[in-house]
Amino acid sequence: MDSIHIILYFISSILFILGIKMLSSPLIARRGNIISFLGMIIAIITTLSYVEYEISSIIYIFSGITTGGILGLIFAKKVQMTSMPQMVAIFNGLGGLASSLIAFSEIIKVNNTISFNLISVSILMSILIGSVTFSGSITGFLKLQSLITGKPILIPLRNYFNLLILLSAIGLMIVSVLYSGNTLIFYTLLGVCLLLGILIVLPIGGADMPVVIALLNSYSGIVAAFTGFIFSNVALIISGSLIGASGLILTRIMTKAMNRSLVNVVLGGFGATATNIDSEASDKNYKSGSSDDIASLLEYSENIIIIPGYGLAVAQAQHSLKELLDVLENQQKNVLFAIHPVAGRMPGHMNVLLAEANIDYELLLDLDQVNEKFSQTDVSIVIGANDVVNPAAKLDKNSPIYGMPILEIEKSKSIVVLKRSMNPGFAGLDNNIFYNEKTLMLFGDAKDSIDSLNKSFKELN
Amino acid sequence: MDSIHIILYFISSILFILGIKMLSSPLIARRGNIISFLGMIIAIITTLSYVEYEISSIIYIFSGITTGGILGLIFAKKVQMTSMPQMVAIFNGLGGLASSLIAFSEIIKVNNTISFNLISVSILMSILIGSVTFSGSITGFLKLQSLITGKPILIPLRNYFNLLILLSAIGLMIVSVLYSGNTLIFYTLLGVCLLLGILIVLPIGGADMPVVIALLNSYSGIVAAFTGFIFSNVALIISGSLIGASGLILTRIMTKAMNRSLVNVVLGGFGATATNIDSEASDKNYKSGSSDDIASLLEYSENIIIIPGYGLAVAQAQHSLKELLDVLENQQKNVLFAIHPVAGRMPGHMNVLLAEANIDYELLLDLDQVNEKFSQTDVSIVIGANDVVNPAAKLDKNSPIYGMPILEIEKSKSIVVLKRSMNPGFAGLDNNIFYNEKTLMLFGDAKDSIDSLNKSFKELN
Amino acid sequence: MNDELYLILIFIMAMLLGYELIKKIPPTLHTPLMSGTNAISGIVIIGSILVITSASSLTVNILGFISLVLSSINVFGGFTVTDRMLEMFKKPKKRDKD
Amino acid sequence: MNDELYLILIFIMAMLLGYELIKKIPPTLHTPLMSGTNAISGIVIIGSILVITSASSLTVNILGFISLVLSSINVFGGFTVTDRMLEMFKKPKKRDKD
Ligand SMILES: NC(=O)c1ccc[n+]([C@@H]2O[C@H](COP(=O)([O-])OP(=O)(O)OC[C@H]3O[C@@H](n4cnc5c(N)ncnc54)[C@H](OP(=O)(O)O)[C@@H]3O)[C@@H](O)[C@H]2O)c1
Ligand SMILES: NC(=O)c1ccc[n+]([C@@H]2O[C@H](COP(=O)([O-])OP(=O)(O)OC[C@H]3O[C@@H](n4cnc5c(N)ncnc54)[C@H](OP(=O)(O)O)[C@@H]3O)[C@@H](O)[C@H]2O)c1
Repeated sequence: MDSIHIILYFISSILFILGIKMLSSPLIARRGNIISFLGMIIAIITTLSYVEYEISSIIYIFSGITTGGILGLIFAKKVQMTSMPQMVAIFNGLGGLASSLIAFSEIIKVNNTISFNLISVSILMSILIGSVTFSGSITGFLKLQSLITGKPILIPLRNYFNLLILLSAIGLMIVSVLYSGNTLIFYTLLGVCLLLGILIVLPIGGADMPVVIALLNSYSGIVAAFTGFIFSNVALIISGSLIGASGLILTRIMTKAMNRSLVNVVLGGFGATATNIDSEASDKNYKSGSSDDIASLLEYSENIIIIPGYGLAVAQAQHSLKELLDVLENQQKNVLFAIHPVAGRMPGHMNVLLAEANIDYELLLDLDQVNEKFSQTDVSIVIGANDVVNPAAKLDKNSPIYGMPILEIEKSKSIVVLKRSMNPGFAGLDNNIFYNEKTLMLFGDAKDSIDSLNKSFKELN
Repeated sequence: MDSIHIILYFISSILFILGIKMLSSPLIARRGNIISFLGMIIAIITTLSYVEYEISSIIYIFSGITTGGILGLIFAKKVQMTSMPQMVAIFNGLGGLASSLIAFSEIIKVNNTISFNLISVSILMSILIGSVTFSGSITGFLKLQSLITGKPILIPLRNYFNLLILLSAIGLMIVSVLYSGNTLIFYTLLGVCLLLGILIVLPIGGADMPVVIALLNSYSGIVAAFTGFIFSNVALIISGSLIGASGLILTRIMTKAMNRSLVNVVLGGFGATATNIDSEASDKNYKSGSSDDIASLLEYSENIIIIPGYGLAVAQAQHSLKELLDVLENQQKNVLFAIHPVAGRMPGHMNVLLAEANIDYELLLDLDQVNEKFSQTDVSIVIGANDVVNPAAKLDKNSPIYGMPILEIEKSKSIVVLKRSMNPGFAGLDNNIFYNEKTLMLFGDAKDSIDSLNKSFKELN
Repeated sequence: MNDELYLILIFIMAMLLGYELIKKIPPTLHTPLMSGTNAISGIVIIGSILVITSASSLTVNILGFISLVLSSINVFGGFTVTDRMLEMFKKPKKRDKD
Repeated sequence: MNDELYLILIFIMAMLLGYELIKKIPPTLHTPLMSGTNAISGIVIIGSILVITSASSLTVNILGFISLVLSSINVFGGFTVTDRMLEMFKKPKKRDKD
């Protein structure tokens, strides 16, 4: 690696920085992504330009990139927008595994002899963080995809146990430096770290999963930076730290929006005990309406705010919703969307969904902007959302979501809720707003409900 | 210099970064300044901890810091807030000279033998930029202090001449590398660069001086970074680049607020030709009032916006203004301040001035916030401002300030202008707003006018 | 000589810069941010190539190959899916606003 | 080995970081920003000390001394005057706002 290669790597890092910076506005974000991609291409070409080839390595490289590239493209074209959380989880996992394999190869190359210096420490850290990221992400993926239960899986004394495993991993790392040259230690280390990743994620409930995924995203960046230290490569170091920072900030935004601490999330168990719904729930009364009732209510309303939630994503109802929007706007009604920072299962989940349906992002208001508007609102339509409009977050000190800022729909003149049942949302909590006398429930899958609403509305006009 | 010293230098850089970051809010800005100072102390102590001393160097260092420190403190305590532009100019100059002397010493130390590498290039660039910064800043200071005329001093063909000098400086730098070992070349280079600094600043009019000073501020940072390359010192490199970025951004903010380009400013001559005021000016009518007239106007007004300008600073009328504010607020009137980004002679000049008089910065609105308020304003009081309220910037395509955004006071119900005469402001332009039928002029020094206004107002109540 | 130390400093500077940049990204774009950084994390592809081209044994070659495939999935999948997402944000249709 | 190059990279990273940080500083504080950066530019005091302690001749000693005095003025004058200015911004008195 000559100076010119370092400079080229730096240029590619600058392109990553620029690409991320351009994500600050939806108008230029797409170009930003292309710029980042350009940075990646430059980094790859730079690498290919100074390494020495044998014929076999050319084959490995060519076939590896082709295989991975094709798999990636297929994946990218097929994945549903609603499955973004799962996709991010998998990609994190792949990145983590790749880094940890690279570190492993480096160890084999130096015949397992490592000592206390930056490269060795980076190798060990890559193995640790890389494999935790891998097994943790895969566990998270399985939970999100409901291949294993989304509920927290609680092993007694799990936190002490995890701590013990972490300490033994660190112990193994120290041993590997002291008794350098022993392969077995590294395999043990790898195994212990993989176990740790699984055990860390298992007790975390589904609602907290996105936080964990953002955290693992951050890890996948940090491990890339460590890989950078192994090869003294600025492109890896800089882009790794950018990803690390990004994941950390997203984690913080989410925990803040949920009024939880990161420690509280990581210690796990959230939502495991909260499922015992208030027993009086069934005694309380709620009103349920037909789509005709709601259509005529909307007919006489001027200002409408729609609150989308996770159910919208599950039902894939965004296109029907766009139709409803068009119908309402044709009637000269003011329709806005209230986007809670943790609505759905990923930061910005709702935004992507609505953008997919071609709904103008200027109609999307965030928490601060929208909460002062509810008092002038005629109807708030809640579509597949629950926790983000649960007043318990403000009123009930014992509620697990107490302190989380919510969308204050109870200020609006009437409320319509589209969901399938009286079942709770992700936090597993009953929601008093459903029993409010202003509230009308419309039961059914969100897509079906919106479609019939559209039909009723058209029949009215 | 060991690793530990590099780390300490880096810590001091991080403290500078933190200190600058804390300038983002007035509430923590002062603590930020102290943190930067701490960074400086760490950098100094770190340096003292690893250099080797002779008895003589201890004396030099001790007496040098003491002398400079005492001079600096005296200066800092004595300087008037209104003289900030001059002070910044001088400090820039000192920094530039110090860097260029350091570079010069390094040349002497290596017996004038330099070659084409980072250190030599940095030495040469330090001499170039350092001495241009020095002589340019001093020239700027003399102009601001009116020790030489503030008007542009226009030498014919000056731009070609300056280019020639710059080219010969670069030529000398190349020669110094080729025929290394010749002292004379460096003295010539120094002389040429000093001359260049003077000639660059002379043709620049007083109104553009703050832009030039911000630019020289940026230079003083860049030269510090070059000094850093000479000594491979991260503290110098990082803090130098922070200062460089800061100066550049301030320059851009100012040129943008004046709707000029940096090139246009640097080429100079602005304001030299614009002084031939519209000859019809004297034919136009204006109304002038007494302080009693204005006091009774204010008596019946509800919403008042005050527009401070350079004249407020000259007259040192900020404390009287605060008194006026108190009097008006006691009468339950809504008083706000409209701060134009280039009011006064420095970015943020008015803010510092009003803060000095203890006026709450929450009352200070900037251009965007305030322009929509004027239509609901009863009286706009312009105090020693002129260009920032000149409608020619919007209407007259031939005006040199055309395109500069202004405070749109003509939308308010009435206008009061406090200044000493019908003389133009810094851009040397007549201002039609003074002849508007809504406008009442109150002639006199701003402080005297405000004081008599206060008196009249008190007599009314 | 001080190479490693300077690389660590670059790492820290990049963290700080990343922090400032990402704080400014609006919530609207947080999902694309996540998948975009995912794609960038495919930069370990460089490491995979370096492993393969300096491989001393078949094991190393295979490890390198696997990590190359994984990181290529990240790169090509990540950028494509992010592009797909961002395309949706591209042009909000013009509307008469109040 | 690549020391100098890495220092240049650090320089560029610091520029970018500085840009992001300073863009966010409100106009209210632009004058303190100028005098504050003035004070920080006194960091060349390090260079002056290095010149003096490695001085080979009286000329160098004198040059170093002068630059030491100048940069000390910057440091002590700059921070003090900035502090004086910022003190004024410290506590806006509480007022009942609409
Ligand atoms: N966005 C993030 O970044 C993030 C991160 C971490 C945690 N979380 C958590 O995720 C939750 C998000 O709140 P949320 O209000 O969006 O969702 P929620 O509280 O989970 O509620 C979703 C509701 O949608 C309904 N639903 C499900 N499928 C539906 C379908 N096909 N049609 C109609 N309705 C359907 C469900 O009720 P039925 O079963 O009765 O239909 C459920 O009550 C919060 O607890 C938040 O803390 C989010
Ligand atoms: N702030 C910056 O960063 C900056 C940077 C670059 C350029 N500038 C330039 O500076 C100008 C600033 O505009 P501005 O409106 O604040 O100032 P201005 O246009 O220069 O007008 C100041 C007015 O104050 C009056 N004045 C002077 N001394 C006075 C006293 N003792 N009492 C009462 N009035 C007095 C003068 O009129 P009389 O002589 O009749 O009293 C003059 O018309 C703009 O042209 C701007 O482009 C500013």
